[in-house]
Amino acid sequence: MSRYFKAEVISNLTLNNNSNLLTIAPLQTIIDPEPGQFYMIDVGNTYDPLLKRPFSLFRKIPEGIQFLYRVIGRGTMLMKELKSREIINVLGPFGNKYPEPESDKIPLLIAGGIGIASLFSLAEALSKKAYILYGVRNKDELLMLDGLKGLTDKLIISTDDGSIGEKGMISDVLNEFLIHHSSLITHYLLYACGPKPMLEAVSRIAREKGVKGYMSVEENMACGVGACLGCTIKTIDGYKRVCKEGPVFLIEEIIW
Amino acid sequence: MSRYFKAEVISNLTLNNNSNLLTIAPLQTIIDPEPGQFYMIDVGNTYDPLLKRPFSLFRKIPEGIQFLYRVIGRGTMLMKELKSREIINVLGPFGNKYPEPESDKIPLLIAGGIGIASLFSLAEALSKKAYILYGVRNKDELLMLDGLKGLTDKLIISTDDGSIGEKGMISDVLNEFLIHHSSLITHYLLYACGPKPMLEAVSRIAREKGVKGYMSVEENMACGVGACLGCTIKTIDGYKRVCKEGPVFLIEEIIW
Amino acid sequence: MDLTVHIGHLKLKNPVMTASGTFGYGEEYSEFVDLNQLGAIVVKGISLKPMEGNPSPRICETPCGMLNAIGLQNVGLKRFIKEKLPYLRRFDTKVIVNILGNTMQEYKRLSEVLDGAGVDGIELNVSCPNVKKGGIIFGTDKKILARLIGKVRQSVKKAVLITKLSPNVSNIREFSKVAEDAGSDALSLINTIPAMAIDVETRRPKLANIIGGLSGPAIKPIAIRMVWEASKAVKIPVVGIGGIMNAMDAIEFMLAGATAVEIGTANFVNPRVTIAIIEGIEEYVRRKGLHNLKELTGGLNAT
Amino acid sequence: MDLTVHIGHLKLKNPVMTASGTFGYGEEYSEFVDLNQLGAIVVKGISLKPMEGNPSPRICETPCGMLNAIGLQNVGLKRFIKEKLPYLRRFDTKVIVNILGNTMQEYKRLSEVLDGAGVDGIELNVSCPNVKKGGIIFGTDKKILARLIGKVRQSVKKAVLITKLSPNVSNIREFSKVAEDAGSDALSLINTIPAMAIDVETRRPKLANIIGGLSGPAIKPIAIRMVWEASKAVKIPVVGIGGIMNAMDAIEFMLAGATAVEIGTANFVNPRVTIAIIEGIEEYVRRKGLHNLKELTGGLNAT
Ligand SMILES: Cc1cc2nc3c(=O)[nH]c(=O)nc-3n(C[C@H](O)[C@H](O)[C@H](O)COP(=O)(O)OP(=O)(O)OC[C@H]3O[C@@H](n4cnc5c(N)ncnc54)[C@H](O)[C@@H]3O)c2cc1C
Ligand SMILES: Cc1cc2nc3c(=O)[nH]c(=O)nc-3n(C[C@H](O)[C@H](O)[C@H](O)COP(=O)(O)OP(=O)(O)OC[C@H]3O[C@@H](n4cnc5c(N)ncnc54)[C@H](O)[C@@H]3O)c2cc1C
Ligand SMILES: Cc1cc2nc3c(=O)[nH]c(=O)nc-3n(C[C@H](O)[C@H](O)[C@H](O)COP(=O)(O)O)c2cc1C
Ligand SMILES: Cc1cc2nc3c(=O)[nH]c(=O)nc-3n(C[C@H](O)[C@H](O)[C@H](O)COP(=O)(O)O)c2cc1C
Ligand code: FES
Ligand code: FES
Repeated sequence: MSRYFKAEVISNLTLNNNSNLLTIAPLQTIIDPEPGQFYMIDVGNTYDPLLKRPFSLFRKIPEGIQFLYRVIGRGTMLMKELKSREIINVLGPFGNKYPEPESDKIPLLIAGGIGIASLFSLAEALSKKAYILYGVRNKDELLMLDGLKGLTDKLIISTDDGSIGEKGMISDVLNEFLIHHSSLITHYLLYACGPKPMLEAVSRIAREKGVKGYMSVEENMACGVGACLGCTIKTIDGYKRVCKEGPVFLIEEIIW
Repeated sequence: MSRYFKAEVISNLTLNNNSNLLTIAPLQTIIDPEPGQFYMIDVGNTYDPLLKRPFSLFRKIPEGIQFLYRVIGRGTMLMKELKSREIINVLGPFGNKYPEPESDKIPLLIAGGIGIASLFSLAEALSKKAYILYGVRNKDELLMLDGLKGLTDKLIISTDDGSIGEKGMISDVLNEFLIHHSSLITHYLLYACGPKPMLEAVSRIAREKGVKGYMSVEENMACGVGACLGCTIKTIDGYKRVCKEGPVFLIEEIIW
Repeated sequence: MDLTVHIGHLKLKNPVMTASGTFGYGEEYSEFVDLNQLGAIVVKGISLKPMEGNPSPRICETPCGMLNAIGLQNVGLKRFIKEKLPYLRRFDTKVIVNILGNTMQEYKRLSEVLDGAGVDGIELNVSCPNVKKGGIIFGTDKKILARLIGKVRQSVKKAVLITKLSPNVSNIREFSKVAEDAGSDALSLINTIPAMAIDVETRRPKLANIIGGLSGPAIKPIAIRMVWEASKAVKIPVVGIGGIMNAMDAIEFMLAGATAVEIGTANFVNPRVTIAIIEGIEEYVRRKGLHNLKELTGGLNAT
Repeated sequence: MDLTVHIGHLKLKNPVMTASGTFGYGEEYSEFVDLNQLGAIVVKGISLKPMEGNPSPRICETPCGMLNAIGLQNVGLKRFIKEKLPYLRRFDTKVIVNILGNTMQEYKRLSEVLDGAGVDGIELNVSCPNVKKGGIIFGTDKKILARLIGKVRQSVKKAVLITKLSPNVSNIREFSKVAEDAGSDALSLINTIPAMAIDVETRRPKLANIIGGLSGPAIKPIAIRMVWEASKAVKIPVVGIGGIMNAMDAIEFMLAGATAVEIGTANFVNPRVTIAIIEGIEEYVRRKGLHNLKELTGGLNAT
């Protein structure tokens, strides 16, 4: 069971104008991934692009592993071109995982945009217990809605343009939520994943309200195994590697 | 009618372990190519490889243009992966052409290996009149045999290992041929295309026997349009550009 | 939209020029590009006497780049003025001549004659890695460089004088300052970087000249860094060169400090790339709501 | 088959080493690579005191390459010897420590202690482009370089002393000669090339440090040229580094004059690449019917 394996592309579905769902079947037995962990994926077979790209586990299914990804640059554009039956090299699973909540906690999952990718499998593991706050730019960017509804009856959606759910940023929705449920505040445990600005906002809110929790952060990565020191973020104990000590960190340890 | 056009890949057939036949359909009206001319073809859509690759016109057919190519390096390996319906950028036709023989001449086409690619369409144009001397390493490397038989009843084949036709190099076959037909020597007109060593040998023989003729030569190319001066060969009048003054040169003007 | 830029007293309708040696004498690409649309055409390096250049192979490909050792094959000053210049003059674009000499005298003579012939600009090639004498030695010794530019300066009256710096130095700032102080109207960089490739099967160098100059996307990050350092060291305009394949690359150079750019190797990949880059810059300027290109040059937010 | 090579008095079972900073302290890749099979492991640059390194982003990708500005984050000399060295010692491979100081004293102290600790080799990093003081300034001034190496030489008794040269010089031959004369047992080159990239949408540099070091296939042709020039200028062995992605690249460096090679960025693309390269060299040596690697080093047929 190696963390460097070849996998066959089963499918690479276009979900909307900028998001895809990639399903791969490892050609050998692999290590079971945990929610929050990630893989390094070959997006092409030339030296341009050169480096593998990191993607969170979206779902582990019987056929293999799934990734939910947004096309934002050269690598993901090539990734979009992956055809079924192509063989790709994959590294992983890497990184820590989302710690399980103590029994007395109420998990609040806060996803911004493609951040839903890494929180989805956590929601699956938490089986119904979790609130899911999910913010996107607009209706069209909403991913896996049915799936999410199946995972919780406490799904709150927001869009920047109000095209569906509440209008505004998901961090504001979180703020409102905590104000309305202030009595239970010590029981909530946050799990956040999304773009930097959103994570910053969530950190601020968490500090103000004194709510504990975790967030999965992103940095450009080269090796994924802790060797290049390229993916560090500043924490209260100095720089830490997102690929090794992370990608999941305690909200209060991150210095923005 | 531009010499820079997009074309759709119709088919990309594997003929043997190292040769392919690529058929493309230009998406716009193009300039009619002449035997001996070549095109610059995109082998991929990243910067690695960066440059287009030069390939001779193999055949102009109603559906489009055909190229016969050997897989020898990174670019042609990627070219081998081209799938039908893919769109590629193509430059050409470039270079001069094989001049037509005067009516009193008997054309002798001498092809070494993939050199048959550029001589095939010449043979078509000469309609039956030509002798074709075609040398390959072994039986398996022989390409377009039926097609050639249809183009001439004077086809002489040689293989290094004698697995088909005469045993030995095609240049030796040429030498023998000229010795046996010495009476007609002044009537023969050579058209040669193939690897450098073969072309050198043919030049030597042509000089010795005082036979006139042409050869199509190769050099690494960047632009294909005469701008970079990267593809020059030494001639009796100094360096000349293979892509512009060539690829077809008088045998006697080339300095090896 | 206004894409004009100024290189010294020379006004270009847009910042996109062709890089010397990659666009022939213009004619070769006229079939693909309306030359009137180019900011300027920088022609193949010209020497006093015609040069026949290096033996083949002269070029080979490398990862995201290529090596060349053309050896400055060119028709020489006389034939250039007689045969090539008149053709270029028929177009509404600026003509900049890249020159290379073996001695200071040759550089002086070349610039004198070309200035007299009314070319719009002279680009001093003190950085050609592919010729035995001259070229790069002028570009890697500050004192010699200063004297060379000083000499040429006297004989260049009308044309704008651009010094094309060698990337093959430890401190590009110092050489930029030297070139400015010696009287250059502008700097252009980078030229190709001395490099080499070997065919492991034949054990032979891939270039007959053994060493050639590396160009293409591979060198862009090095070029961006040097343009940034150079433009901070001098007040004269800097022309950015090196691996520009599209409009975003060109804009990257301008943000780093370039006033204009030269497109080289990319012409081989796409003969119409210069036009595509001009259109791409226009689109970017519109999208970002900029008024002119001054808002781009040196616009890197490095704080 | 015999793939052994000698770097000074140090005997390697094969010429394939890992490049400093790209293989951590060995442990990070032990899951993918049997460290016993490597010719040597060159560990991340060590300084006297721990260094926390640069802010993020520290890396970004470029055409056929990448930029890094790690800023020499490392555990410092003490913790390296206490925590990292013992682990590496468990394997049957040579351990070479890359060191960087802000002053000559620091370099001297580092090499003294490491030599005492019994490391097999010390690689003087005089070419790190990513730290304010020290590093590259030692590598781009001949007099300072000579004095530095002379000082360190005195304190290195058992370990082999390798000087890792900066590519950021006009004349690598001169610096190679200086390093040889000053007492280096071997040279290694090249380090990354100072470079830069800008995000045109945000106008911000892609690295927080603005400038970083370029590595990967993009720089291979430059590295091959420098290894070729350096190896012709000195008698001591040269270790080739720069964009080696496979066995053919490694052999290209050896034909250019390298006795051994270091693999860097390629480890990120394929964590098992070092083993693949060793096997590929073996296959090549067998196919070509060579008896040992001496027949490869400098075997370029340049005539
Ligand atoms: C641990 C981890 C898990 C991730 N999981 C997912 C996921 O499940 N789904 C998904 O869509 N994306 C995920 N990402 C982000 C994804 O890796 C990047 O979007 C991708 O690498 C961009 O590659 P590109 O070549 O298309 O973009 P590039 O051309 O490389 O860059 C385009 C833009 O993307 C930015 N970028 C590049 N790499 C990263 C990165 N690692 N993180 C953030 N921005 C980056 C660049 O700075 C640039 O602005 C994850 C990142 C990390 C570190
Ligand atoms: C005018 C012209 C017409 C050609 N017509 C044909 C054709 O019809 N069919 C065909 O199979 N090939 C033809 N070639 C050769 C073809 O261009 C090369 O085989 C191809 O470019 C190799 O690309 P690569 O990336 O696979 O090889 P690379 O990885 O680029 O190089 C692999 C090997 O091929 C050699 N090589 C690279 N470019 C050339 C070149 N231009 N000529 C010769 N050797 C080269 C390299 O030196 C190296 O040894 C022609 C070449 C020219 C100049
Ligand atoms: C084939 C070729 C020929 C060149 N000839 C010259 C020349 O004659 N004079 C010169 O100053 N630069 C010459 N150059 C360098 C280019 O002008 C340019 O500086 C370099 O290629 C980097 O730009 P690029 O990466 O866009 O190609 C040449 C480059 C190439 C590829
Ligand atoms: C992420 C990273 C960190 C590096 N750290 C060091 C270092 O600490 N000391 C050093 O001498 N070189 C360092 N280097 C340079 C490499 O050792 C090597 O010289 C360079 O990357 C070129 O080789 P490559 O193209 O195979 O990567 C580093 C390179 C990278 C990519
Ligand atoms: S990606 Fe290399 S240390 Fe994290
Ligand atoms: S390939 Fe550029 S001149 Fe012939």
